[in-house]
Amino acid sequence: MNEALNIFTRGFVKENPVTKMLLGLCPVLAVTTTAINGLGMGLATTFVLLGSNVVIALASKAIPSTVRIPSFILVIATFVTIVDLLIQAFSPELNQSLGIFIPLIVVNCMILGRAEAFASRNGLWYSIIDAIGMGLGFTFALLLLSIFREVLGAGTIFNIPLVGEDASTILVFALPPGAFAGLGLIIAGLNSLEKKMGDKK
Amino acid sequence: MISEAFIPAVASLGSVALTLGLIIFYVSKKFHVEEDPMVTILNDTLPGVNCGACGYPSCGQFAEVLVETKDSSMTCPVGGTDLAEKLGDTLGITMAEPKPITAVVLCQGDNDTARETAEYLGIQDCWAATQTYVGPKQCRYSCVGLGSCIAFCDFGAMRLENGLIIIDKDRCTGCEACIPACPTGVIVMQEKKAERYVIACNSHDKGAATKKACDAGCIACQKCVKVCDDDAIVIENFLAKIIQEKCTSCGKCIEVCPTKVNCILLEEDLKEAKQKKAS
Amino acid sequence: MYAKVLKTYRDKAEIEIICTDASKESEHCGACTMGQKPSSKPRAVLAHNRVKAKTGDMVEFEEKEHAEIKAALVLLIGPLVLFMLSLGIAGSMQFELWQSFFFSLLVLAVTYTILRYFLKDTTYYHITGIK
Amino acid sequence: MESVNLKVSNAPFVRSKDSIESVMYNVALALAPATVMSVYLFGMRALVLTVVCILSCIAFEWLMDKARNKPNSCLDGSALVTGLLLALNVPANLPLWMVVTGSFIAIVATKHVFGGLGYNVFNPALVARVFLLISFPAAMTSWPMPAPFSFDMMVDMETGASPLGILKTDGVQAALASLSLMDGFYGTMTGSLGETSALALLAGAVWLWYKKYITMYIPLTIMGSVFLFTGLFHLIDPGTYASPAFHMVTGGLILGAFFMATDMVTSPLSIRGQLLFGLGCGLLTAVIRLWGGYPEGISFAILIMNSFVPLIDRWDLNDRKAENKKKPEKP
Amino acid sequence: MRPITILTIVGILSASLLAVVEDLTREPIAIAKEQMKRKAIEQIFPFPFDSLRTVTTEQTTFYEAYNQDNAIEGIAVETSTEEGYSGLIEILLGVSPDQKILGYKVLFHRETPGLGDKIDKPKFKEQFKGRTLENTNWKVKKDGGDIDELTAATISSKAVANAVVKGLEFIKEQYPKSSAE
Amino acid sequence: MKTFKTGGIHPPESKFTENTPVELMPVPKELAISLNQHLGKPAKPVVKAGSEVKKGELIGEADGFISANVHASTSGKVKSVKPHPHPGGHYAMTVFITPDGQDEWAEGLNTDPVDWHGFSKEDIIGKIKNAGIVGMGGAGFPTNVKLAPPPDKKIDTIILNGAECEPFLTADHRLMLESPEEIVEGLNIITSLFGGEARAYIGIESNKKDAIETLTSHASSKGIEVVSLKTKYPQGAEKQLINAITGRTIEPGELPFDKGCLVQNIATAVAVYEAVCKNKPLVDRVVTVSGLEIGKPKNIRALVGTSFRDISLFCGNLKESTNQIISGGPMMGKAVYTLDVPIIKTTSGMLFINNVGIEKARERTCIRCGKCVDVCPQGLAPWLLANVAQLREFDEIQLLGLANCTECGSCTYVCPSKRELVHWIKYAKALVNNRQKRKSA
Amino acid sequence: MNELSGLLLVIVSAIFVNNVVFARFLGICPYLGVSRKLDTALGMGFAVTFVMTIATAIGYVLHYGILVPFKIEFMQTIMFILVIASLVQLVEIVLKKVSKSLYNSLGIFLPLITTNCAILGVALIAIQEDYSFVTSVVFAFFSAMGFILAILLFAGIREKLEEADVPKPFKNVPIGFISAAILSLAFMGFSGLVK
Ligand SMILES: Cc1cc2nc3c(=O)[nH]c(=O)nc-3n(C[C@H](O)[C@H](O)[C@H](O)COP(=O)(O)O)c2cc1C
Ligand SMILES: Cc1cc2nc3c(=O)[nH]c(=O)nc-3n(C[C@H](O)[C@H](O)[C@H](O)COP(=O)(O)O)c2cc1C
Ligand SMILES: Cc1cc2nc3c(=O)[nH]c(=O)nc-3n(C[C@H](O)[C@H](O)[C@H](O)COP(=O)(O)O)c2cc1C
Ligand SMILES: Cc1cc2nc3c(=O)[nH]c(=O)nc-3n(C[C@H](O)[C@H](O)[C@H](O)CO)c2cc1C
Ligand code: SF4
Ligand code: SF4
Ligand code: SF4
Ligand code: SF4
Ligand code: FES
Repeated sequence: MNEALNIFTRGFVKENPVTKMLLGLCPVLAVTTTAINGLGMGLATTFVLLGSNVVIALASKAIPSTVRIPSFILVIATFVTIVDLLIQAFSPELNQSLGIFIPLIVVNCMILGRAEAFASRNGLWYSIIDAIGMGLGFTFALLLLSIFREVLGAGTIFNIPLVGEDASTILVFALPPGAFAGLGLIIAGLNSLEKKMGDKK
Repeated sequence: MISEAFIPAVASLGSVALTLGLIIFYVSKKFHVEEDPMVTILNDTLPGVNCGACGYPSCGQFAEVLVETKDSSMTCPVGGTDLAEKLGDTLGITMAEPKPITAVVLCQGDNDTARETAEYLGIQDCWAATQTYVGPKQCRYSCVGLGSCIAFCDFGAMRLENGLIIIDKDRCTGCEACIPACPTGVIVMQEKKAERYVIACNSHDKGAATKKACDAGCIACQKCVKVCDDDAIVIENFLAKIIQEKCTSCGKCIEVCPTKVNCILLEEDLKEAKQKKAS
Repeated sequence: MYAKVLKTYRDKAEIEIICTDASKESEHCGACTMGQKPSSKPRAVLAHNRVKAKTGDMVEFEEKEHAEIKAALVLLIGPLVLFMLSLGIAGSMQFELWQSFFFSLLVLAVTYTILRYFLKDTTYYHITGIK
Repeated sequence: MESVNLKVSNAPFVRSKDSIESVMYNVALALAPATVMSVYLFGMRALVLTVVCILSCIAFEWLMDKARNKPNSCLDGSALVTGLLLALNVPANLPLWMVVTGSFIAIVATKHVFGGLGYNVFNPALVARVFLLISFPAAMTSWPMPAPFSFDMMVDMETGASPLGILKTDGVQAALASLSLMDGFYGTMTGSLGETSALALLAGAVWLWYKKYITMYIPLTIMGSVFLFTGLFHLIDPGTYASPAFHMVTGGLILGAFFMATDMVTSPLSIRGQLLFGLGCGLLTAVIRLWGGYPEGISFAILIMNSFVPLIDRWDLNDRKAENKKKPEKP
Repeated sequence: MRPITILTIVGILSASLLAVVEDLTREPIAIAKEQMKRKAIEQIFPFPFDSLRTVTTEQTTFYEAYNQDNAIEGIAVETSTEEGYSGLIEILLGVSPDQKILGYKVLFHRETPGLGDKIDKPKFKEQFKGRTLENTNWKVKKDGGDIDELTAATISSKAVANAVVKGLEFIKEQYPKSSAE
Repeated sequence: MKTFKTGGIHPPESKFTENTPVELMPVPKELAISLNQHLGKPAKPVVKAGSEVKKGELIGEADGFISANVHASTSGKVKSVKPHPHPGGHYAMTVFITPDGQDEWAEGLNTDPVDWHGFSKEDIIGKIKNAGIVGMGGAGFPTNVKLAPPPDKKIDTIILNGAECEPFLTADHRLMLESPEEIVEGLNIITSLFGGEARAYIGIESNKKDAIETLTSHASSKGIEVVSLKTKYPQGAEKQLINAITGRTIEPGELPFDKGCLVQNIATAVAVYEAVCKNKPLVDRVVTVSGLEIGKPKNIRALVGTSFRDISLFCGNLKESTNQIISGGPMMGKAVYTLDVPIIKTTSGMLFINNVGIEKARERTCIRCGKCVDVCPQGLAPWLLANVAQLREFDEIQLLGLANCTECGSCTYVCPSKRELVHWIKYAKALVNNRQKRKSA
Repeated sequence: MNELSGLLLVIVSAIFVNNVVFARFLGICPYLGVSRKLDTALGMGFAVTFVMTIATAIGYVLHYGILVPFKIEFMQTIMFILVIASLVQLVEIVLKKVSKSLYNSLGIFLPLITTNCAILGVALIAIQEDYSFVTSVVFAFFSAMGFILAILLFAGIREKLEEADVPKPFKNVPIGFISAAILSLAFMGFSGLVK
């Protein structure tokens, strides 16, 4: 159980796919204009990760190494398309704002990476935990960045206004430069935080 | 329930996948690269710092040669005994125990013991200082004390204290990266030993000159040579040297050394040794 | 920059580049400009062998400047430009989409077939000494 | 042993009197006419804004030195110049909190994060200006009308678009009607603090040039290329494109070309590099002015060219190396 | 040969799965799209309506909203202009059967955030309610008209006004009678 | 007025002693004669503690092709031969002589001048070699070697270097005023070695008007051209001087003789004259003692081996506030760390200064102002060299022309960030050398 | 003429205004990962150019040749990614055959491309924007040029930053993002250039 906990938690900070492993950065930067988008993207990715991890954990024995990567990509793409269709059906607004980045989950290197590095070598149970842990870690990073950007850039949080309509918010944070700067700051912050914690130990 | 998209979807994707499979199958047959899995395994076991202490330019190279020759005398000083065991297990041979070596600074001329020359204000680097003049310490064989070597140590085993380099023997892996970094050559490599006596001085000046320059300098007075029953001390070029293979750690030399700050050192952490001496 | 000789030809040799870097400051291998991590896969390249190194020798080698860029230009950008040109030509000849597409694929294939003869033993590396 | 306490350092033992301080304070001095002019045109508010901007820059510099454990550099003049230039780059009625935010961006996010003086890749004052422009477009594009000798604080004064803004939105005729070239030259037009008076700026620039703190390669290529490029299109279609003279005196072109593109930290060192840099700045400025969404392009142009500086440096470096390789040393 | 078979099988399985899911979601997606439209129209109409009829003409698309009695309660028309500060602005304009504006919603724009994008803010939109082609001088105040322009975004304001006029004129063409009433 | 093409600076001249005639310094109580007074291998000692020597007697014998003889600079007894601080900063084998006060020349030395015209080339070069003459302009290259270039190199231009471009220094200036005949004769001897066609020049900076006049009046009749040079540092550096006078450029890796040129210092010319005509070995030289911290700045003629301490006492002692003593000029000299160091054949000056505000780490970061590039006479990019040296990328730095730097110090002089540019360059050179040594070992 | 000026707009837009990296956020992983050295960046850029252009062309043909006629547009993602993956593999085989030595010189670039989302992204955008075949190809090629521009500028800055005294927590990645932020700030100057 301890092992499971460990697998589950490491995706948050220690091996966070975004801030530590720098994987799947494009959606992170692109869709984090509002917290809702961030959350949506994170959960969609988690779903794909979970699905593909499960399938791959179950089927990896049957897949010969030569066609491993193409098969994995097929599996991942299937789940991505499913998510895409589901979002289109049940949350058209989200679909509109996430746009092209839903299909791009396919190339989120994190997913292929987890499939290769974890799911194909570990059992179903651990793969599920890993998927959820990593997915939530991804979502966590997205949420952090998107809240940062939404609060500073639009003056709202989850679309709830924090300041009056006429107040000047720092618009750059809603624009591309703000995405880069925000992520840079978050990583730098986590770096020094981690160092401080390490020093304390 | 078969939807209208079902057949084209399955057919097109299936055929693309089939083509792809064919290509990959063909390729993997055609371009298969034979690689000894053992090398990869060993490579993963090795420390991977590519420090060169083993005599090969990289850990991977070491692994390759080891797999090829199964030469049990090859050692990785960084990994130490543990690693040797592991490597041996993997290869099914008994590896030679690497004799762990450590860097030793042959100088005790810190800011208290060594007398200074003019203050040095140039680039704070041992090479730059010695290239400008004899250096901040009168003794030109000394540890210059600007710490150029520290950056070369991958393992954080060196630190500067009171104008002298101190080597953390626990961290030092004997990779020898610091040796070429030092302009005065006061760092040498010696086998790691629990108890070891060294003449911690590098000065080849005559006794009088040495004494003038430093309280901890070896003045080549021959006392230790005479008292040593094992002929383990020789004097070369006005400097005593303990031959480690012969030294039995009897400690007699340390009793007779007349220098103000004993230039013979019971080799542990220098600081501890000093404290011991003080008490 | 060090390498191991895998195979020798008349005036060339196939060498495997060894990644070295003992300095902790840099994360990448000092043996090539690729910024590879020292642990990544070895690369074997063809090199001029003036010093007559033999198989198994450890050699020092030099890389002609911008080897990767030159290789990429010859191998990728040249053919790609031809591909696009042929698309343009096909387009101006009022080909159909399918036709012009396959026409340019054909051009690409032909380009590579021709290149194969020219590039067989082009190399941007020189062995400079035996270690 | 010695009666004197000798110190050993390396030759040369004499050094010129130039220092970072002298360079920076001279730049500040060169900007003084433009600053005085801005106070004359926009009154007390301009003065308050300038002082706040400079002080906040120096304060951030001090804070960063403290935070990074570096020797104190807040009085070396570079923060002063950055602050002054930032102040000259914003409208006189910009809310003070925005000014301080700009200082933060300049000193902390553009200078110290990259390592401090000498290491920054981008021009701090310009990054701050563009940051403000994009974050607070309304505040950054409504300029107070110049009101010479009005020493009030312009709480709610009349604002207007700058000549370039009018050019962009209302076309050439309106823009030309809004000012005479002489207005532009003396500076009695709307604009940021230091953008208005070509005369005051040029006086300062000539001083800097005379003192050899700047060379004229960059400014002249910028001015020249903007002149030629806008001139070309003016000839083609004078109805759509304003005359090159109009482009010369309006907006931040002179301030940018002579004081900001010349920042040596963020511009190339070699002469050909400087020419290339200037040409790039000029063309980009003209393109943005003629067809872009923003009325003024010089800030963006300089920032974009800043990012090319490492490549230009690299070009010089490679050439140096190639040259030295060609003539191998004889043993 | 196994790899090929496996890959093909994976491909076929994926495709089948997808086809099934697609089949299942086709309807919901269509409904969702409809729903989106309806929601948008609901936002501009201040009243609930019962059914919607979509009319596509050569120039544009418009929607008629009916109440339970099958009487037209409102018309929503897609209209656009290229004259925004950054080009295209698309709006969905809602008018009552007597061709008074009920409201509008911006469907697409690229105006500067913080300036031109205020055309989608209630404060600006509010003033259009109740205006008709006739009762308003469709110029901005600056040019002597009735429309309050946004500070520092006159161009966007003008563009919106123009788009609205275009929409109103289109409706007038479509429903000449009702306007005559 | 001629000058070199690229770069150069003009530091304050501070030539306090230009009107002070050369004063002869008496024999001190002890002499420490270094056996390493030249470029190349140190001389081999040929005396032992206790030997009696006469003035001018050989005490160190040239050891190898590039090396030079060393002679006793006074008569007395050898006290010891041991390592001793050297003005170069390090220890060198040094012969200590306790003078007997007689200052008595050995047999056959320092005779009355004879006419040299009958001497053969070999004779002349042999005499120069025996007299232990080395370049007195700073580098100390054995003159006999320089005067016998490989036969395939044709020398057509001989230049006497009277630029004395370093601030403070006036030794050459005084020499030009006080010994013009010897200089001209020396130059004639050198020129004669290269046959009739070689043109002879004397290059003098324009701030020494009197010297230009004096030498013009002595030299013009002998077919020697005195060239007035713009006062600009480093006008006296060999490559720059050649460029100024002939317009030729010594390319990286070339030596002056590759371009048909030969440059000698003024004092070297005098020494050559004395060696050839008077059989006088090089045992003394003119030294400028200057700086704000010395009691009486002077030009003195001192024996080789006189310690800095003795000289400072002779010149009115140094002040308490002295914190740097420099051997040589302020641009190229070296700070000495003890007053025990002796002067050697190449010591042209000795400065006592209070370098205010020198402290550790006054270096700041490069602000890329480009001044160093503008002033570098060798057309280098000093800032880049220093940066690369700081990064310790020694392969890279060699490609940037490290070897071409003459270490003139102009770049460091102008740098507003007070970077130790030359020092970084010297540092890189030292490490590059060390690496090459280790590689070949 | 009109067509040409249309293409010109597409080109300017692809390189400057809607730069893949700075405005569209595509290909960020290689932008950060392979920009440590200039040469590497350029080599990677070329490889991306090749694959991006050809993948977009094939994608176009696939989309309008198979997906649209059979009404299986929902298979777009899976088809495209399969095509890209196999294209990369195919290119690898071909290049290896053509010149093994040169292929090895750029060995590590190609496999990395499969997971570069810019490739798939650009192929999808070309479809989304309803570009014609030629426009799609031109768009893809110049998007790649935009990528090269971005990655080159960034590599230059990063090489310079190796000498710089960047505060510890900002070393490497964070300062890379800050530079990218300022770069994209500067590139916003191009906004409005193409309406
Ligand atoms: C960065 C920038 C962005 C702008 N964006 C817009 C915009 O989105 N909409 C607009 O109408 N004008 C925009 N403008 C134009 C100016 O604000 C212009 O002065 C204004 O539209 C006309 O002035 P007025 O509204 O104050 O009368 C922009 C100007 C700048 C400098
Ligand atoms: C290793 C070495 C060899 C030299 N060989 C010769 C030579 O053969 N002939 C010559 O005229 N000068 C030779 N030079 C002398 C230099 O050209 C130069 O004159 C000398 O170093 C003094 O230069 P300076 O006082 O300008 O620094 C040599 C110098 C060095 C360092
Ligand atoms: C920067 C620099 C400045 C020099 N200045 C002088 C000078 O002022 N006078 C001089 O005689 N030699 C000067 N030298 C030495 C000359 O380059 C050259 O070595 C010398 O004139 C050769 O003559 P020598 O062999 O007789 O010493 C300088 C060298 C350098 C590198
Ligand atoms: C000629 C000159 C121009 C300068 N221009 C600027 C400028 O445009 N923006 C700025 O922040 N600093 C400027 N500085 C100051 C300084 O170089 C700047 O703070 C550094 O970029 C910070 O590292 C300038 C300095 C000089 C000497
Ligand atoms: S051991 Fe050597 S390198 Fe290290 S500080 Fe001492 S002198 Fe310097
Ligand atoms: S005498 Fe020995 S201990 Fe003292 S400083 Fe010299 S080397 Fe060090
Ligand atoms: S010291 Fe070297 S680099 Fe500096 S100016 Fe002189 S020659 Fe140039
Ligand atoms: S003079 Fe100094 S600050 Fe200026 S470029 Fe050279 S090294 Fe840098
Ligand atoms: S997510 Fe876009 S390249 Fe990795």
